[in-house]
Amino acid sequence: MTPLAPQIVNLLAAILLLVTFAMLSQRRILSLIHLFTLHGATLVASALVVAWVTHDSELYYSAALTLALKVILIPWILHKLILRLNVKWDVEPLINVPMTMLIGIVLVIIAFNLALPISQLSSSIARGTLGIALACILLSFLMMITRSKAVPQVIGFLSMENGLFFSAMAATNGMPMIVELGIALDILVGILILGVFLFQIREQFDNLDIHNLEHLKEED
Amino acid sequence: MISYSGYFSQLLEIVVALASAPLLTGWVNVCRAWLQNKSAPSILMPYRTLHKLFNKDSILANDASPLFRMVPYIVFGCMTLACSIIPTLSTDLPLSPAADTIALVGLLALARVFISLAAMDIGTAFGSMGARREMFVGFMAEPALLMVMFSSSLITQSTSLTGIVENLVHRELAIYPNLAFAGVAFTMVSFAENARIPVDNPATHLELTMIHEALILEYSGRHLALIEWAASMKLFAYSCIGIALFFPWGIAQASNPLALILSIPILTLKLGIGGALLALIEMFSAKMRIFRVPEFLATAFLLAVIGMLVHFLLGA
Amino acid sequence: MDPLLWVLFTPLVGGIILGLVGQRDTAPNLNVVCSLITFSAAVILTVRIINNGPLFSFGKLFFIDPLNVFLVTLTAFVGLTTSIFSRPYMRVERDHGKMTPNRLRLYHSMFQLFMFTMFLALMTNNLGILWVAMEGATLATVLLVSVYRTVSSLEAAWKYFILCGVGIALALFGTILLYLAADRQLGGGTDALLWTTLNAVKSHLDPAIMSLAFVFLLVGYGTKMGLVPLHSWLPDAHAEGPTPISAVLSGLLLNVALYAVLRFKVLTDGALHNGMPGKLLIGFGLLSVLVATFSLSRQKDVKRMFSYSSIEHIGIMTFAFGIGGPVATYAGLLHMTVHSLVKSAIFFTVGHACQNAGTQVMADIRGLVKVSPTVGWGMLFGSLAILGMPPFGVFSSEFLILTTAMRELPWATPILILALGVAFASIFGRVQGMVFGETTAKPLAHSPALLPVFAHLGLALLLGLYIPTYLNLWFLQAVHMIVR
Amino acid sequence: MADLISLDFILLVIAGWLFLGCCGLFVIKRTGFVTQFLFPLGAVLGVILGIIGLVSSFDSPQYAVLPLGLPNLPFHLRLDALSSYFLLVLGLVSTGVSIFSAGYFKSSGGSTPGLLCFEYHLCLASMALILISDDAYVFMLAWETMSLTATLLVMTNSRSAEARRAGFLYLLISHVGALALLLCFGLLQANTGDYTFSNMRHQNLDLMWASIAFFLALFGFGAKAGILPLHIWLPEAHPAAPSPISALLSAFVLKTGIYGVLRVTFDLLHIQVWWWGVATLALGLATALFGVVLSTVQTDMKRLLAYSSVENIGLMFVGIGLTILFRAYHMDVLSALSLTATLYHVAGHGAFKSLLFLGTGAVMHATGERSLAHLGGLMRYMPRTAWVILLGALAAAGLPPLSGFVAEWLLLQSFLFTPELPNSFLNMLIPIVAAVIALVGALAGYVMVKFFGIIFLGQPHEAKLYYASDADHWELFGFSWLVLACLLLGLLPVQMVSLLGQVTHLLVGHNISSTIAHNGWLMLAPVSEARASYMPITFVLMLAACCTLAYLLVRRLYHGRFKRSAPWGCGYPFLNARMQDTAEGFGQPIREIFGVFFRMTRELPTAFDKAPHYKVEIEDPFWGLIYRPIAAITERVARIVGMLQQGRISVYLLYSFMTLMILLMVVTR
Repeated sequence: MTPLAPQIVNLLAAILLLVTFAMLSQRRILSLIHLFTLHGATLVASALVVAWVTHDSELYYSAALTLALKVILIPWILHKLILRLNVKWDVEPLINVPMTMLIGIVLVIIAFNLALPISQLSSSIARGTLGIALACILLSFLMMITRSKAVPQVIGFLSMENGLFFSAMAATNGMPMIVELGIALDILVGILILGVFLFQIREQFDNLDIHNLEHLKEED
Repeated sequence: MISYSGYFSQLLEIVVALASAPLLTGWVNVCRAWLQNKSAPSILMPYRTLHKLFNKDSILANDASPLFRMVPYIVFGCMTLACSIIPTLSTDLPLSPAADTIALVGLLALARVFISLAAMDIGTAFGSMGARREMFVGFMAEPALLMVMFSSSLITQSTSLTGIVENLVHRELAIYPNLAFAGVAFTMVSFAENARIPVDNPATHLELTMIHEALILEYSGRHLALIEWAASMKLFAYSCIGIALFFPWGIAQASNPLALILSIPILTLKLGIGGALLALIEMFSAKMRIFRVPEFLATAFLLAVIGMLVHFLLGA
Repeated sequence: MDPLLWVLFTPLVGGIILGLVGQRDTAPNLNVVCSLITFSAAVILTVRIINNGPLFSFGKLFFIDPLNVFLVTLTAFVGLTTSIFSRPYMRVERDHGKMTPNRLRLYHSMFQLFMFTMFLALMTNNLGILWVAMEGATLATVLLVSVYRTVSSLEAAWKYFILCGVGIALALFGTILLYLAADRQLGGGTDALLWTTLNAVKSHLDPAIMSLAFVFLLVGYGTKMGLVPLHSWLPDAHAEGPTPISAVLSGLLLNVALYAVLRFKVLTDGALHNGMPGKLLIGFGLLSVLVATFSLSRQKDVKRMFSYSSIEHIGIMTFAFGIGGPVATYAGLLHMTVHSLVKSAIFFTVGHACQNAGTQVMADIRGLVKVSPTVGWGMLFGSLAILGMPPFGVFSSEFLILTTAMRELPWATPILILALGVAFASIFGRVQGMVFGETTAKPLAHSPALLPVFAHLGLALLLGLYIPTYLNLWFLQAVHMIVR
Repeated sequence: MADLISLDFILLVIAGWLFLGCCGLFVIKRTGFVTQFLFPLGAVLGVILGIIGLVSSFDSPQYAVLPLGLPNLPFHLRLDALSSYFLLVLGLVSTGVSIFSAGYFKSSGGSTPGLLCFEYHLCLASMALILISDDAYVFMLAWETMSLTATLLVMTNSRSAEARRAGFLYLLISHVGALALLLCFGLLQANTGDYTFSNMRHQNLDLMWASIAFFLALFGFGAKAGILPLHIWLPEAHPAAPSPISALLSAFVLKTGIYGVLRVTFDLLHIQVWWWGVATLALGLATALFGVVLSTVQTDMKRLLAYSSVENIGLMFVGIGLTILFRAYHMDVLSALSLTATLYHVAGHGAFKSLLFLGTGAVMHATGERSLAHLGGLMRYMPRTAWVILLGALAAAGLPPLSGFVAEWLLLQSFLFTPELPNSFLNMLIPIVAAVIALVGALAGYVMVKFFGIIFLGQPHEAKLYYASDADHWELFGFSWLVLACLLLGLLPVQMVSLLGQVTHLLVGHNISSTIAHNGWLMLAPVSEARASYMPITFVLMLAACCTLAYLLVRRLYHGRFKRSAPWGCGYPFLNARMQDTAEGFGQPIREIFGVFFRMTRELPTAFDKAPHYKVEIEDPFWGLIYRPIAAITERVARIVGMLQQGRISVYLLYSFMTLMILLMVVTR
């Protein structure tokens, strides 16, 4: 096997992490979507590399699936959505960006420390990147926490899925095919339901601010 | 096996009690009069009063219940039984095992409860007030009396009065400090129980501070007579308890006629001294306000308890 | 013909059909019929399992053992009763104009699909499929929670979706780690995620990975179980949805999530021998019980209160399974059973009571025994049962759990006592106010379906007084699966 | 299985009661059938139960196993002397109450008698089951069923918020107690998964665990029996419940607590430690004194009786404490003596307290009044009830020759022998305890005079009392049954004590019946005639003789004439009923002396009031001392916990995130 492939994979992983950070700090919703598309694209690329190296046909399928879902379909849906709901304002995170960045870095360190012992055990060629995958997951989690609008939260959720996919690949060259299919199906349905939701929220409050959804609580 | 002499002494004792109870009351009044430099009434005065009352018709309130009419007999019965239990002349009494000190206190309490109920029956202000006060004196006097008896039963390891007496008589003369406390307590209690100064004034009517007289305000005729007689028997009983607990010498042991004969004058002597002392104390003390009575009785109660404690402290 | 297929595909097909004709008047009956078929198939399946022991199906894709077949039957039974209950309930809702034909269609088809996902999750042998099914269960119910399209129902559904989605994502990562661990033993492939295969080699799985995996899985499925502090979505979702959905959510979905955690606990225990999973479960259990009881003590909405009590009982079960050992595990399974029976029964009565009073605020619900005595007594006895009053079954499981806890870890018992006392005071104090007292409300137009309520309570009563040997055998085998 | 015969009969009685209850459910509205037929049948079953209890208390223990309950834990049943004795008491009390109920519920309109009948008989059945249960599971099952049914009975009049509150309080406290009992049993079975009592008897717990188990039991059973400070439900539940129910509660439901303590302490635990005894003694003493003092100042007749029940329970616990003390020092005779006193009190209190509560029932029937302020003078309008209640009151006041006195007598006797204790500190303690006991006894007399005097004597406070009608024949029948019990218990102590000998022999391995026996059937002399003796029959005969003799002599020597006239008003012409002592007035001296015992709010009229009025409210101090603070703390904690749920989804996500992080830290460190 070529010694080049792992380096490419690591490079792509680094790009992925970079993009995640960019999403974490991004205010404008449209460019957020673009970044998400890029995120997906990086994922597909790395999947293809790994597949090519390991001659793993299943991985090609799942790469194709990812391309279809995460790079083409979902961004397109989101585009349509925000055009229909014409939400183009900036997204003000709850915590200011430098702070978020700081926390993000801490998370990355934690993730690396967690992943280090495990990645030794992995048989995958992309084993070094398990830490990055975990970091991506945690960062998307952080993003969901810090965003106060519906759409960015959804995007955070989806990028989390990306992270998961990447980690699956990094750890074990991807899950069994049937599972991959199931996951893909779930994500698809999830996206549709999310769309329905956004419309329902929209028609209730005529904007997508999560602050409208803070009435169910313990009254004092 | 109880001998016939046992029955005889029992009978004799009851008769003596019934007969001489008014005499004791009379004697106390006489002493009082003497000490107050008054000309004394005849010592037989109580008998005459009783006779007079018995002859009178008794007047009942319109809505007096049967209970009201039964109570005098019940009280009288209780006191008679009490006197027959307490060894006054002899300790050879067939009845004494029927009731020990605790039962005796219970008996006195029974009488008290009934007379208070009778007082509440008519529903006059004085009646219920008297009942309340009587019960309230009683609930502190009873335990005190019980404690007094306990402190002597702790010495004698027995709660039956005859047992106590026999035991006390037979052991060599010794000073029992706890009996001193008990004695003082007992004196105070018996003053309260027999409605004497300083707790109550037997020679008064219609004071707001009266207790016993308020109870029996509605009684008249034979009922009143029975109650008065019972009252004097109560005094007699208490004096005999005091004698039995503290000066038991001279009470006839077993069934020997001579001792029995001898015991009568001894008893008379003791009662005479006791009555005189009673009158003397009454002389020198003033009637206290009704609100002070609890303190007085509480003191008695505590003294009795301390008596028991002392018994343990000095390690019997 | 394999009953397993019937159990799986009846709800699936039924869901699709109802998706087309769900608004018709016959739809409720069709719903009942589907559930009935499923239930009878489940019973047949159970009989086979108990007699012939565990079996595989579709190669190794499905694996049925006493543990999950008992949950399958329970699920099928509660599903059946719920569908029966929802007939008059939904009719009333429609008369009140809260359910439009479209919503009815959604409700009916989603109900069946939800059952399907749960059966899938229970019976599959592949832990990946298990994950897929759990996610599917969330997706199936999330639109039902928001079916009334009110502000609060929308909010509840949104929180349900996001929080459970995130949780389930973490669970996926846990699954991936598990796969990684398995990969090193079994060299990848579909078989590497089969529970049976993993169970065979569990003692060789790498401890470091397994412990990490278990944490992610616990946090993930724990969110669906509603363990404190991952529970925040639960009271909202259970309180805002239509009552039949609250019943199945509280009665069944929690069980399924707990089942998943149990499966993984078995594997993790096999891999690392420090009893870490048990400790975590005990901790989560106690925390859940404590927080749930105290927060239910200040509820004003009846459905919220009872959903908090669901959290409390999930906490108790988690605690029991955390203690481990045959007795506690037995008690845990028993508690799962009686809790889903009694809690769904309570939600049935609550549903009628709320329709009757036109509100969910407890202060405004009064004098149920006067309006409809059966509902009133049903609610009273249901609440007493859920509070652990004999002779209902909850008492027997709590009896076993408390006495065992007293000898296994005495320090935990004061917490439990405190929590149970608070729960008793709050629930009984409010319920007796709702059941008795004066009211002016009128009886409902459609007579409520009380067969489900009393069937459930009757079963709970039976389990309190006498556990049939057949059922007992079944429990014991399940315990054997878990404790091993 | 000829040797199981009596246990089988008991099971039959239980089954019969359950059957009657279910019949009640089927004829839920038919008052006549339920009251005239079902309740009397229940009474018959009660008689049977009592007879079986009496017979079987001399047999050796009998065992049975029912194929119910948890799979590896079927219902174990056991009938020994202790359970037989309590079954006897149960049969005795329940019979009287059932008969009375037949009359009482006949005219209590509104409620559904069938339901009541169901709950009532279920309660009786569960109590019987408690007494014969021989493993923890069936015990707790029956125990909680009893609490539940008793609560429903208390809430019979569920429309009144008072009844609902009382029922809630009762069930809450007894449920917390039951949880403590669960833990206690969890300890007693000592790591063997075997919950049968026979297994627990063979465990040797070390001192610490044994002590914890004992105090858990004391707490759990004390909550049911109503010891300080768990008595708080008693004065709420008794007034709220219908009178027969209060009678049952006071007469037997409380006693199940006593039974439990005896069972656990002397049967299941293998050791008794002296300081357990001291603790129990102190607790009981405090309960007794507190109860009697509070009952003197009550103005509601049933509340007054409830507090007097608290007092009696306290006395029983004193007896138990003393028994533990003697047992710890292996003074078997004395422990047998004090145990006998306790058990005697159980029966005696059962008899007279149910009598008194039933009496209040008759009064409420006739007048619809519960407050002493509105009663009075009823002796004229309901004389039969009055005489019955007078007897009960005398018994409750602990006066010879009735049942209450014997128990007190035995208790005081056992105190007098304590100097033989090897522990000097205890010797210091004992006289004070005895003194307090005596004080309590005297105060009980005060209470009873107040109770009887204010209700039945004097002038009626209200006009409507003139139309009060006496108890009907069912009620009188019930009365006379219990009166008979009071008299027999008072007059035949020797036979009773020899019966109790079996129980004491079972529990403390010794009995005083042998020493009693050779003094003949008349004389009760627990240790020796020289030490102490009591012959109730002679006593009462002599008393009667004196009274009648006096009566006859007076009639013979003088005359029986009397006139009627208005009572003497001391010159004041306008006597009226409002001049008598009220209940408050009668309690006033005690209020002055024991002011520290309760929280009192009082409004006094000033000299210039146009319409002067006087108002005093007595409150149980433990509300302020314990219960309200607990409620407040719970409230506060709940508010703090509620802050978790504050609505923002980001925060919820943060929770999950932090949980994940913390767990990861924990696992990987």
